[in-house]
Amino acid sequence: GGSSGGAGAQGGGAGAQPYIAIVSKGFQHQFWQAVKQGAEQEAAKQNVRITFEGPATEADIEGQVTMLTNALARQPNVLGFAALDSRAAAPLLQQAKSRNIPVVAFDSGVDSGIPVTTAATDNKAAAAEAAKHMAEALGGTGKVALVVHDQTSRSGIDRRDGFVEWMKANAPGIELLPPQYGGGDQAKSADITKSILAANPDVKGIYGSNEGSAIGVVRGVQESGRSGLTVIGFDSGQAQIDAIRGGTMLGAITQNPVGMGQQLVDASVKAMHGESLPKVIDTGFFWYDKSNIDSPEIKAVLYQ
Amino acid sequence: MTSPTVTEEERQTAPASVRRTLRDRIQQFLAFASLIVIFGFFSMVSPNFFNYGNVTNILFSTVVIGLLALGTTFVIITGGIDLSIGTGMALCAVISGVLIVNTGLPLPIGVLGAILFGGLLGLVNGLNVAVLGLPPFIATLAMMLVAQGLALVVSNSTPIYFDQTPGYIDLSIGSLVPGANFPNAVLILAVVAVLAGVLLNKTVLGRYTYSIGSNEEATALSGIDVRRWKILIYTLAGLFTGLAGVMISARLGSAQPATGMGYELQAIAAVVIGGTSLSGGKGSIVGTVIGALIISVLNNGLQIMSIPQEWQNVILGCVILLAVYADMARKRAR
Amino acid sequence: MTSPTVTEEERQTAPASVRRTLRDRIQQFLAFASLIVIFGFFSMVSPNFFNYGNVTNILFSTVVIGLLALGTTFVIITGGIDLSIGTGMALCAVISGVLIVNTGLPLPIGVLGAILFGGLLGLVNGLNVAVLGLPPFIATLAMMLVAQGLALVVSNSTPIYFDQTPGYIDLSIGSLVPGANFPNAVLILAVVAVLAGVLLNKTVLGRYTYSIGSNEEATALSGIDVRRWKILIYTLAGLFTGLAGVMISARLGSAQPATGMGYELQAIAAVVIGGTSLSGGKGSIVGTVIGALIISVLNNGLQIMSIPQEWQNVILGCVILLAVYADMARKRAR
Amino acid sequence: MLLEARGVGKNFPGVRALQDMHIELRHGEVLALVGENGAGKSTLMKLLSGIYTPDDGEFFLDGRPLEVSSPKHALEQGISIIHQEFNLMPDLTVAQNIFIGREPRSGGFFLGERTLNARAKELIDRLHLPLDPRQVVGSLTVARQQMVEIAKALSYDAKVLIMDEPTAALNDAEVQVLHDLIRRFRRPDTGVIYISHRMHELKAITDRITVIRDGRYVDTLDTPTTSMREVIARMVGREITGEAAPEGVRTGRETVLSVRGLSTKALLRNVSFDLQEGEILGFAGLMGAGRTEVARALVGADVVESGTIALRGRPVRISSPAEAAKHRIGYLSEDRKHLGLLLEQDVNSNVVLSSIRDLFQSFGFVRPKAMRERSTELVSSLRIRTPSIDQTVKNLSGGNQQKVVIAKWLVKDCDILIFDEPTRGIDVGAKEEIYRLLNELAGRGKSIIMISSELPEVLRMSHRIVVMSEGRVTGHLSADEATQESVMHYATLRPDETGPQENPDHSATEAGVR
Ligand SMILES: Nc1ncnc2c1ncn2[C@@H]1O[C@H](COP(=O)(O)OP(=O)(O)OP(=O)(O)O)[C@@H](O)[C@H]1O
Ligand SMILES: Nc1ncnc2c1ncn2[C@@H]1O[C@H](COP(=O)(O)OP(=O)(O)OP(=O)(O)O)[C@@H](O)[C@H]1O
Ligand SMILES: [Mg+2]
Ligand SMILES: [Mg+2]
Repeated sequence: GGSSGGAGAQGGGAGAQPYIAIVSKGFQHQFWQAVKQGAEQEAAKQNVRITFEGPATEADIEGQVTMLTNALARQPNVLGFAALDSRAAAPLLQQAKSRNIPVVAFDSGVDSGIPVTTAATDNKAAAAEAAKHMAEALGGTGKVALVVHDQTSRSGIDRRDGFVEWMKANAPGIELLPPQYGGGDQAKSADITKSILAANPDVKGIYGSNEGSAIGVVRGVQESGRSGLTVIGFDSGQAQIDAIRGGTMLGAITQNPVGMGQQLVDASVKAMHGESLPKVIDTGFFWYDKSNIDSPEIKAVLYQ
Repeated sequence: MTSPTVTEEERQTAPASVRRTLRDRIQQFLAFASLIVIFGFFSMVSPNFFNYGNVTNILFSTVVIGLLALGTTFVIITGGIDLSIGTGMALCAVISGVLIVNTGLPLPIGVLGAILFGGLLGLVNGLNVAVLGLPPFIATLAMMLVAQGLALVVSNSTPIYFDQTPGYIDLSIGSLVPGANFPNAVLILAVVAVLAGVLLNKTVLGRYTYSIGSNEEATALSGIDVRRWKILIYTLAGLFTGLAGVMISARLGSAQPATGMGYELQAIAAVVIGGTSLSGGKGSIVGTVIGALIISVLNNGLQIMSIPQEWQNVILGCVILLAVYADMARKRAR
Repeated sequence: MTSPTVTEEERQTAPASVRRTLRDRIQQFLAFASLIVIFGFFSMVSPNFFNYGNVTNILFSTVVIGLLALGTTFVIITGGIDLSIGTGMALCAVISGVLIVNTGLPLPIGVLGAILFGGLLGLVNGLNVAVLGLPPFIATLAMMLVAQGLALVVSNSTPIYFDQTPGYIDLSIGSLVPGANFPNAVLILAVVAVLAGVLLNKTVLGRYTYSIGSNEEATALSGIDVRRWKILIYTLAGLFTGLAGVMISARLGSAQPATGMGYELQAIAAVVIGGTSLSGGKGSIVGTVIGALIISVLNNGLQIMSIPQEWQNVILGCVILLAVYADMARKRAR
Repeated sequence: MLLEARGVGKNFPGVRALQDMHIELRHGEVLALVGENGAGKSTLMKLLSGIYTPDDGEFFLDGRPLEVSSPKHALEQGISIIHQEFNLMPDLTVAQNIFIGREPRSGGFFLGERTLNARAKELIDRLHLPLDPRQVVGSLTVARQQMVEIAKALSYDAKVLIMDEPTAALNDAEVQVLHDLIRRFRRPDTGVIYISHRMHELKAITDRITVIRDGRYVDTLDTPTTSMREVIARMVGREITGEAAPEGVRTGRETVLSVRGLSTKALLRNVSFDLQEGEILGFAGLMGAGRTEVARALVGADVVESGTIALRGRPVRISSPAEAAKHRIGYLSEDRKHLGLLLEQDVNSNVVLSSIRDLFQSFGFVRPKAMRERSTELVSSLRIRTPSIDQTVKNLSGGNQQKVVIAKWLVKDCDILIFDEPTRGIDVGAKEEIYRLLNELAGRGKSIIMISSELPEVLRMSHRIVVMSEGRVTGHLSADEATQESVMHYATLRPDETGPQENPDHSATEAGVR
């Protein structure tokens, strides 16, 4: 048990350095690691201390609420929060407010007036953008399948609904198969993709709604030995970037996770000093494919 | 905590049985020691750990796992296991939402309905185990999958919010003692734990729970209707699952159909850390409560200390090993 | 599939032992029947189910769970359990990445290193169980947490990509038979399953695995060094975990530190569906392979049929119940 | 007629356990049921207690047809049984075990624990049993567990009391206690069926003896007018002639095992003795004297606090049965169900278990054919009644299970064999075979420790006898010195009465053999 070496620096809220507690939706996945990285960069720049934590899965709402509780117990100056279910956290946010701890929301909105600002991507709009590129690539006709990471989380629902609604409204020739859910697990998403392909040999396009789902779709397509399919993904990561370069994937939507982390800390520092902030900070999303993947502005928002 | 003291004279004249009870009591106190050591450690290293607010937080975060663990203690003492408690809890939460929010039934009836629905799930488990003779692991694994699916089906894959019934939310985070900021959920856990203790130690049901786990065949040969009691015990565990469903949805203000997976492992871990044997026949409610507390104190303490998250699980694993080992070494030493 | 036939004469003159083997064989054939029924059902209702491509898919998707289940079959037959196989697999995948990608060791050495590292994890489990005497559930639960954390620590929470070593990826999706599009992973699973079968049925290790599970104390009193064999058996399970780590990272072209949780339950389910008893002493490799196949055929078939996903788990649960019940009823009927 | 069976038959797969069986129990009598191992005695009793249902035939209780659907049903109709194998809950206390299913309750659901213990105490006192109602049954010795079973059976207000080898685990003094209990139980409206392989007990307690063989009724004899020789002849179908004295007593042979000052935390104090080559060394003593504990400590199954063990003069440390086996020492436990057998496995696996690594493997691969050959050989040489070596051991009769345990240690070629109650539950015929076997082993130079609670057996087999009492060795007797009286004298000697013989310093390891 000589493993407690990481227990060094922490000293409650009493230290001279301002402290921002960030509770995110996840921790282990690349996307959240990129947000964390951005937040850490900005924190170093602004000379503040941060902690960044999140539950193991996006279904673990109680776990997140407990983390939030514990984060508040550490007496932070500001709280950064990406809600898995914003209403579940409402009492805690109320508590933060009554203790004069400003809350900065990120990644997705919080249904309440408490957060001073929200640094987020419009997931629905981003998914609609993906749908648009899919429809264009298929010339407006054909069967399209969706491999979604989750059926109950906000991001899963928005990225599914944004895609489906845009298609219904704008591409009558596209036939959508019922969405399948792979939990963001690459292997499971790959198996699902292969089943979809076996059951529907005439599928023309597949959409994967986050990194794990998108890479799973790519693996599934490769493993089934099919070619000529249009695959569109979400987020980045090396496997997806490679797939786009290699032509297995047409392109993907990426958010700007590093930028989101930076904006989050920046806004938090401002909130701490009582500066006024816009209600929403749009952290933006980008379509990238073979043509622009090496451009500086896209390179800046991708994580490997 | 005053440890019972006995003079040397008393000890020598006391009959063996009395001495044994005494020793048992001391030992349970010692089992408590692991918890105290961990607690003391965190209090020393972190200034934010030991204060009213945080101790309340710890107790509060024990509620759901604690309730599940209490129910499953009975099942495990019979030598069985219940994997369906996690997703079963989610399904019961959804049922509660359907009854109270969607159907508009009065709160007490909705709550009772959800708890009874949990009992129904347990009943099905009990029938599968006791009547069809399926291994408990399989029967409850199947129920785990079924409950997970049904929770999504029934809720249409969307959370059900209890915003319009603030009384429901108060079941968990409200405070009976005004101003004390002491959540009702903790009181409920305490009351239920006492009830469970009484049930296990003072009733026929409890006696047969141990008896079945100790030697099922012999129990049957002694003229006890083992089937019926097993069905009852699984049903009882289901009622706890139902209550846990109510408490988690009250805490979150919503019934979340996708949660629950993984809770079963945590609850079983709490039971086993508390000294209940998976092979049946042995166990206690006090132990389970201590086991659940050890887990939540560790989780809380590591988070409060801001240990890097990837290290938290590593430490958690090692401490669990140590705690259980210390407990066993002590028992062996006697 | 030709079922063995015996003339009435042969049956009467055959010695009891031969007759028993025959009956066993028929029964295993019957255990196979559940699988066949499910398979047949899907073939009938969905035109896209029964074809070379999809059957290959099913086999391929069985590989990882299958490997984990094979290793854990040994542990379960001793009456133990191994919860650390899921996250242990992720840790081994990361180790493989560190050795091959970060350190640049040659592929075979890296693969061997990852497998041996799995063995090391198993060894630690074995020591905790056999020497410290911890309950297997606790010892391996702790290892599950530790491995999960270490996978993140070692990989710095980033996947490690194998794109510079295409040979590694070919371990899984490459095809030895050129053009056949039959993935190597399935061949590896088949070879390993045969090895596991030989180990369990034909060697001293296998004998003692059953003996320990049947009655550990009696085995020890028969002069068998139970500790040593248990350590060996957990280590063996660890080697399978290591291989599973290699195979999943080869399939994904990357070592994903955050995966693994939940695989243990699926693997244990496969073992138990295959007729191995969690209380030890009984089980077979053939059963485990059938159990793993039942799970992946069901998953695949339900997806192929485009059953709404929330119903898939409900159906999966019910079919598992039925399959195990049918198997048990048959055994009882004999 | 209190209880009657007519034309009862019962088949198991591959076994015809009972065929056209009849039995008549009169009011107020003790009826013995005797037969070889596997004759069908336990099966008949299990039919009566509702564990199995008969294939043919009928039962009558007080002249009325009796159908028993479950164990509970049997108890309700006044049939109480002590089964051959224990049916106790090891995690519950004595009182809880005795009154399981009939706990004093308040409000129908809450336990009256104090009343329970009081009632148990009253019962135990009435029966004069040395039990504490609050002790956990799992921590009791086999003999005391047997007493719990007896107390439990007698606590039912039964008309018919069936005892399936109740004395197998008891020594003579305890058997006396049990017989007193039976005599007090016997009233004009009750009856007892008493199964035992100890022939001299039948004379003492029974009125009539029903003999069965191979699942069939043979004869019923009046005890007072029948000689045991006759009974045995009907049982086994031949005359049994056993020598009455130890065979081949040799002296002055090399000492193979020498134990000095062995003490354990729980019980043993300064136990010392020597074992010579080719010798049968008997261990006698009352229940709880510590004989089993000596054996367990010797083979490393229990922790030794102090003391030395030397093999052929060389000191050794034995910390586990596996190490003992390496030193060619084998221990055959008295508790066959929990410590001796893999109940769920077949005869073959059990027989070869301890010797796979020595005899039945090459390069780690087992040699099934060799194993089967050897098992088959032993099954026939020990006359184990089983349809085949593939039969699950659980399905064998109790006595045949015991033979399987013995077979296991015969396969393994040990130099020192410790037999703890080797003839427990074994029929007279088979007993002779085991005696012959022990003698033969000793004749081949093996050294044998034989622990037994049957004094006649100890006297007739042992070349020398070690007598224990309360964890200490109180006497060493040669074959010539040993008589019932001399053994009992030392067995009942309280250690504090042994005077100078006893060395109060437990750590002393040099204490010589007295
Ligand atoms: N459940 C069972 N399945 C198969 N065979 C059985 C079963 N129970 C008993 N037998 C067989 O029935 C026969 C009679 O057994 P039973 O136990 O009645 O003998 P017993 O007279 O009590 O012998 P012992 O003196 O050794 O206890 C034996 O051959 C035994 O192997
Ligand atoms: N598992 C145990 N836990 C506590 N006490 C035990 C245990 N096993 C044995 N004892 C105690 O040790 C003493 C010696 O028992 P042991 O079995 O060695 O005696 P024995 O001479 O072989 O007699 P028998 O076998 O006839 O009972 C008994 O008094 C018993 O109470
Ligand atoms: Mg019998
Ligand atoms: Mg003994």
